Amino acid sequence: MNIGLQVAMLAVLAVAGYFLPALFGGSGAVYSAFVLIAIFAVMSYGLDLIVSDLGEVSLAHPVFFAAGAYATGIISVRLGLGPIATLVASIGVAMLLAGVVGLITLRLREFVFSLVTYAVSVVALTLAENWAFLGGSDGLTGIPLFKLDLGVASYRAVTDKDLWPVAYVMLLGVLWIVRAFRRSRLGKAAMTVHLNPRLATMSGIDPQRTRLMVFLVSAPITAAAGWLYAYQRAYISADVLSPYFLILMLTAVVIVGRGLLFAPLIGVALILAQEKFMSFGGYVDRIILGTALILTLSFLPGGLYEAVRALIARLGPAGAKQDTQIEEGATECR
Amino acid sequence: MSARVLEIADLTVRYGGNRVLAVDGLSLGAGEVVGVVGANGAGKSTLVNATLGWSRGKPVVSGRVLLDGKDVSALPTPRRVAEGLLLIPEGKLIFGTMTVEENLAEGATDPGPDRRAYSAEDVYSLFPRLKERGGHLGSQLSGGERQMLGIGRALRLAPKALLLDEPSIGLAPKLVSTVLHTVRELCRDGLSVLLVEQNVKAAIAVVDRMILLERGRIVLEGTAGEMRDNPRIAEAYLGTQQA
Amino acid sequence: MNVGQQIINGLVLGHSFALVAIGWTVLLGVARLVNFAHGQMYMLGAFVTWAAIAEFGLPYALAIPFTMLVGIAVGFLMQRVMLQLTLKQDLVSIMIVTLGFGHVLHGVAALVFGSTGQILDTPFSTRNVYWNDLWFTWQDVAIVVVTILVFVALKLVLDRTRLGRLARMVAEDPQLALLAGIDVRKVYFGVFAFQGAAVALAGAMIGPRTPILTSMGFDEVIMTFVVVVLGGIGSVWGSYIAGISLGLFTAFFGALVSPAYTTPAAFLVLIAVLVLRPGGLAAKPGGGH
Amino acid sequence: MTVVADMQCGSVAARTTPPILGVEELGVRYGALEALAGVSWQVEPGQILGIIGPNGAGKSTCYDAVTNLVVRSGRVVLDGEDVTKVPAHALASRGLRRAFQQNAFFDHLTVLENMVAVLQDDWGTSFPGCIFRPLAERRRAADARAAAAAQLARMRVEPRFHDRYPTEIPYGTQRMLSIALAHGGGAKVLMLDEPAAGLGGEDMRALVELLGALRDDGLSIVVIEHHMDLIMSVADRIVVLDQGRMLAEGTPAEIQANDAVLDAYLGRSE
Amino acid sequence: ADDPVKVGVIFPLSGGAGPQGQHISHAMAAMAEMINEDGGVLGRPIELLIRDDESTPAVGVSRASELISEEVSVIIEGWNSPVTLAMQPVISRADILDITAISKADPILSGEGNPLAIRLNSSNAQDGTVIAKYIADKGFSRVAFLTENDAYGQGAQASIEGALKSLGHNYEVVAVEQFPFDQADFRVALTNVRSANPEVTIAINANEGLGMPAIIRQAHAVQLPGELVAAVGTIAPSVISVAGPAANGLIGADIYFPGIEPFSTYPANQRFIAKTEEKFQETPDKFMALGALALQVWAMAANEVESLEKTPIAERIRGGSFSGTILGDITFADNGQLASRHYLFDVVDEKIVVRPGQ
Ligand SMILES: Nc1ncnc2c1ncn2[C@@H]1O[C@H](COP(=O)(O)OP(=O)(O)OP(=O)(O)O)[C@@H](O)[C@H]1O
Ligand SMILES: Nc1ncnc2c1ncn2[C@@H]1O[C@H](COP(=O)(O)OP(=O)(O)OP(=O)(O)O)[C@@H](O)[C@H]1O
Ligand SMILES: [Mg+2]
Ligand SMILES: [Mg+2]
Repeated sequence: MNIGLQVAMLAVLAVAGYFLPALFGGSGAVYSAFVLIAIFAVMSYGLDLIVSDLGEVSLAHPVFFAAGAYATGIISVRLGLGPIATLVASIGVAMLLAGVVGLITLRLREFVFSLVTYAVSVVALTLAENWAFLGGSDGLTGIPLFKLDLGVASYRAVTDKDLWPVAYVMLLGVLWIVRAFRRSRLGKAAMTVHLNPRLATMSGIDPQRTRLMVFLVSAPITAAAGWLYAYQRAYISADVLSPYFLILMLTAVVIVGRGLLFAPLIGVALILAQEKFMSFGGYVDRIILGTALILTLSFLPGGLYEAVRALIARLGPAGAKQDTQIEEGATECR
Repeated sequence: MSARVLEIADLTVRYGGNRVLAVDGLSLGAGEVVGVVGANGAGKSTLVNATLGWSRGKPVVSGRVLLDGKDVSALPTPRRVAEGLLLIPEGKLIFGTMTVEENLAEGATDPGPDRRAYSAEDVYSLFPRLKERGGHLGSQLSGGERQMLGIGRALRLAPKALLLDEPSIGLAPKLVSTVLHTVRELCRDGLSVLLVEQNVKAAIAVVDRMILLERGRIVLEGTAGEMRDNPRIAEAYLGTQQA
Repeated sequence: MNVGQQIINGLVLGHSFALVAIGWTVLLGVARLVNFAHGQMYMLGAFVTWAAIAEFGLPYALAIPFTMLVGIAVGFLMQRVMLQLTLKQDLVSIMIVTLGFGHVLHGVAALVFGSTGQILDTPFSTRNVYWNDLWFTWQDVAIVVVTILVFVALKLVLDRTRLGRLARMVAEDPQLALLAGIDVRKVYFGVFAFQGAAVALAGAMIGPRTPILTSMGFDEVIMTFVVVVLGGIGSVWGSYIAGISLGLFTAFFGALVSPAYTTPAAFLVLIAVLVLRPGGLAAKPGGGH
Repeated sequence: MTVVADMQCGSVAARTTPPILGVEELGVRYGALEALAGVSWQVEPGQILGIIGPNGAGKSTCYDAVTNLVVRSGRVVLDGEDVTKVPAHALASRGLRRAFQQNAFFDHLTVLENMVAVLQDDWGTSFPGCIFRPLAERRRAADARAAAAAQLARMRVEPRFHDRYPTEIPYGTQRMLSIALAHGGGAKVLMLDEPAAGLGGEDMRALVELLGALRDDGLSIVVIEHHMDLIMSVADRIVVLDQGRMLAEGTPAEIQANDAVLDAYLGRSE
Repeated sequence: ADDPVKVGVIFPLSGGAGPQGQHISHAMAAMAEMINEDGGVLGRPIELLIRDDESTPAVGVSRASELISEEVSVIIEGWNSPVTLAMQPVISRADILDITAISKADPILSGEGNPLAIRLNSSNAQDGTVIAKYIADKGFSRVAFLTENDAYGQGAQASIEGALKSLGHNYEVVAVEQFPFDQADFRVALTNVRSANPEVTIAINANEGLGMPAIIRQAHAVQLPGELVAAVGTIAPSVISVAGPAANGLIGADIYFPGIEPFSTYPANQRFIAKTEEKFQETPDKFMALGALALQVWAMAANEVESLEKTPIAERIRGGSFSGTILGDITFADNGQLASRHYLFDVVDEKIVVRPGQ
């Protein structure tokens, strides 16, 4: 396929995506679901870079999400600044925090890395709940509406329907950034450091610097989600640091398949669809989410994506042969 | 010839869609050393791994393996090991996070009268170098020290048949012959050895019989003497090395 | 400040931390596995003991082994599901899967046991000992004694028998362990079963100190992290020492500063230690025991 | 022949062509073990230096010391520049590259992707570049693949293996891939650690050819090897290590005649 | 025949506060039945749509948007303050009436999230007075606080101390121990309190399932000197049933008791209790009563202004009075806060006994 055609198809897809909520009926609930999907997907993409590319499980990402949300809340409430300023501030604060977390965890790997990032989350949670500057346990109220003044025109988002274009543009932007990251020198370096640090070092890659840089790219993405979330909810409290968001992110990142561009987006969409439209109450939802996580990771190493592909392949004659071998192979290591 | 300790029949191995091994029959008598030679990728490692039902990849294996006349092909790897079928694999063959002593600590639980279980002291007297480094971690050993430790580890488990995958890799020239002659010595006690070697020149000096694998099939088989005289072997495997 | 009483508080807390952590220490140090559902398994231990006593009328002495059996069963089940991941040593997936297990266990426990607080009273927990201005319960004594017994027994087993060595061989390279004649699955099941039994025992012993809720487990697993890492990953004695130290730290930090900030303070200590010594405090070079 | 123990520092300076890589008085300790002490050698442009010695002599440790992967004493000079303090990752761009004794790959990338990954310095696009100039990036990525394929072909990794994973290809090819990855986009000095280990027949001949070809391109190579036929036929000079110290240095012929080397390493039976 | 009027209800139905949330929804169902028996609202029956906020603001907000798209006429919500604060702007922007039943945080009435806020549970400021008065009356001068370390706990302590000062009572705070919401082991804190030898210890802990019963039991076990007084509204019957005999001697205060004068004399309350007991075999507690009261007040106001519109109903309630509710005759302040009257009680034989003559 030539480039022109590909670009055209991408453009059509991007435009079509914008009208998806309308296609689903366009009610307020549908728009708020789509806005949330976009926000949480963006939040998850930040973590995706760490999990899929750097090969570590960061449990500190709720902190970056919260950093974006709190920065937005505080600056818009106390200084009365608009969305552009708050976005810049969110990204700045997140990068600062990411720098600190990145430096602390520079030499840590695997489970110790996860543990320390988790510690960062717990410390942040306590801080958010107790520091009056951040609103304490009551949180920050009175976050103003999303209002963009562009000189000639101004854009004011009252409902989630009004917020959708913003959320959608942010989502597209982040998708583009993630794709670019994976194709860039930095993305490749992250992957090599993950797969074989010694060889990477001798190929001229500084593993510690790479890890730090990936953190610095990842955190602002998650923080941008926090930025829009603050406007969408008009209220921010320490609950953005709760395990709910952490599990949501992690599940979204791994459930469809690691390292696939659209996987976190689809993951978030699946989870929110279940929660919003097929909820069985808090406990059963918990069991469903947990079980989905367990089963996909344990039995579908490639995520749902691989499973669906294998299923499609099984239906076609060519794929059937390949599949039996995978199964026989799996019984091998006894 | 003495009783057959190990028999392999109709062994085939596939990776993905490719058949990488198809051995119709191969047997090993008591106290016999059989060499397996062949180019890189001929399937030598695949042959010995499949005999143990073991692999680091995901192959599909079929065929029969008989140990002392008993069919072990349905047994999982650890059970075959317990029966006295041992493999020292190519590459990583010792535990890096454990000391030399710990690597040698695990012995056969109940080998029975017909199998000799080597004690750690026996191993140290075979390889004095290991004794010097007894308290060091496996990961701190040099390549050659690892080979010695790997062989020692296998001996502790009282093998009936020992499958050795390229033991001379990474060994200093002086040690290659030491190791191979040690293997030869071991057979005095009735141990049977299947020795995979690239270093044909060194191997041919210690084997009773030798087979040549090409693209997963046995294409030549004969006593050490026959093979040495075979022009095909001389040209492909002894030629350059004798230069 | 009543220093004597705070030392008692700290020692009892410390032994509790150590007892909760011991399963993890073995899991991580010996088999290089992690289990983020540890806290929920602790919760389950407390509730199963409670149910055994309150619902089935078992005496406490029988409720404990019953609980441990349930713990073993849960550990076994988890390991069964994750077997492919453990054989592949896919630590990233294992972390996430066990997080999922914690989620599921919490949901199931809440459905089965309800979400109201319960009191797990035992023959020991209701008997107080007052001595001058010092106070403790017989349950506290039992916790200390059981913890010491478990640690000593474990140390003996790991040092004197081949079990510890087998597990470490499997942990390093399951495939190579197969060639050493080790039934790798059995070892993995065994380690997980031990972890399940140990944490269930912890639930049965420590649960009686406070009301129990199905939503608990979070704090326990946090403290477990700290103990395991400070103790030098996988070191049995290290965990014991780290547990006691953390208990005393908790008591004195609570007494002198504020109980409100104990957890973050413990974590800050942990972060500081890790940044200075990435291997933890007790770890010798090469991770010796 | 020079017996190293008698060798003066002055003799280093006396050489005519300046060495491309020289190490002076390298020392490494692992706890109580003195793994390396007082090791000095140098390679001249377009030469192959062999390092041999018994197992555990400290050959691989010597590489780790040169590439700053262990704490060590001594000096390393690369192309006239003192690189003793340069961190390991910065050596590649200065032209010093190495392979490892065990095969080292990025396991979950295909062979071609492995090669592309180590060519990023020359062919990669920066992150902003990827965001703002996607078309340019696409062209460069295509060029990178072509360059990687060419480089692999040069290193005798056939195109039919390019889309396989490294663990799936034949062992001999894996060794070649290791060398290709170590060499990357180019180097002044390439350090190989037992490249012939496990190779035989055809593959061995291919390796000899490759080493020759690389040298003819002006590359300096340091090779650790236990394969005497190989090392004696390709090396210009040979250094012998034993128990962390230099036992001898000289031309292959000199080494083969050296009594100390025969005793410690080669054995006298053959 | 008419379409029912939809009423949205959002409380935690799972998690630590789940049981209480479920009880509240039961009480509201009983109240809805009472209202429907009396002819409903504007002649239409009411129908409750009950949702679980899982004590999580994010979930609460989703549930609120769900109910908004179901076109409910009013949303009655609020157990946790952060959940209420998170839902307020969402409900307010959708122009739907929002009544908060329990959540205590002060910003709920600030007008930032909802300019027409209404809240039934007593505020911290109201609660402080009754405890302060008790301390002053008893002449206690050595006072210790065990305070939950969040806005609620600190607010409650501040209001008690404020009230003590305005009463001119001379006292000394001998110990203040703060702890996180989910703490269950108070031995370290209680050791400190005991060493300080207080005449009265005030426990401020809204964690009814865990923290409060734990404090009661552990205070009993360490033989804490002096009296133990619980902050207003923290001693539900469920707390006592978990704490067991250790609760005897505890002193508390609250704004509603089902079977005690004057509540037992209100006909609406009698009917409400009978209905709840008949339908759910549960005797209403304060929380249940407040939930039902919210529904009752809304129905009264809507019927009076003959509209389901947000603004007229809210304006009727804020600053207005109602008679014949399950809490008798009640009045709302202009900011939407229900004026409440507190009653001191003791725990005797694991039962709440209200002090006579208040
Ligand atoms: N994991 C795997 N996946 C796919 N193919 C494999 C895998 N392992 C080995 N093969 C293929 O099987 C064939 C035989 O490999 P094997 O390792 O047995 O050869 P060998 O004779 O031992 O070679 P060497 O001398 O290099 O060790 C090779 O063509 C190789 O590419
Ligand atoms: N990390 C380490 N800690 C302690 N000792 C080590 C470490 N690495 C290597 N050693 C020891 O240092 C000595 C030199 O090892 P090295 O790997 O350099 O040997 P080598 O010459 O490369 O041997 P081979 O030819 O067998 O590969 C050996 O005795 C080895 O056990
Ligand atoms: Mg092989
Ligand atoms: Mg070496």
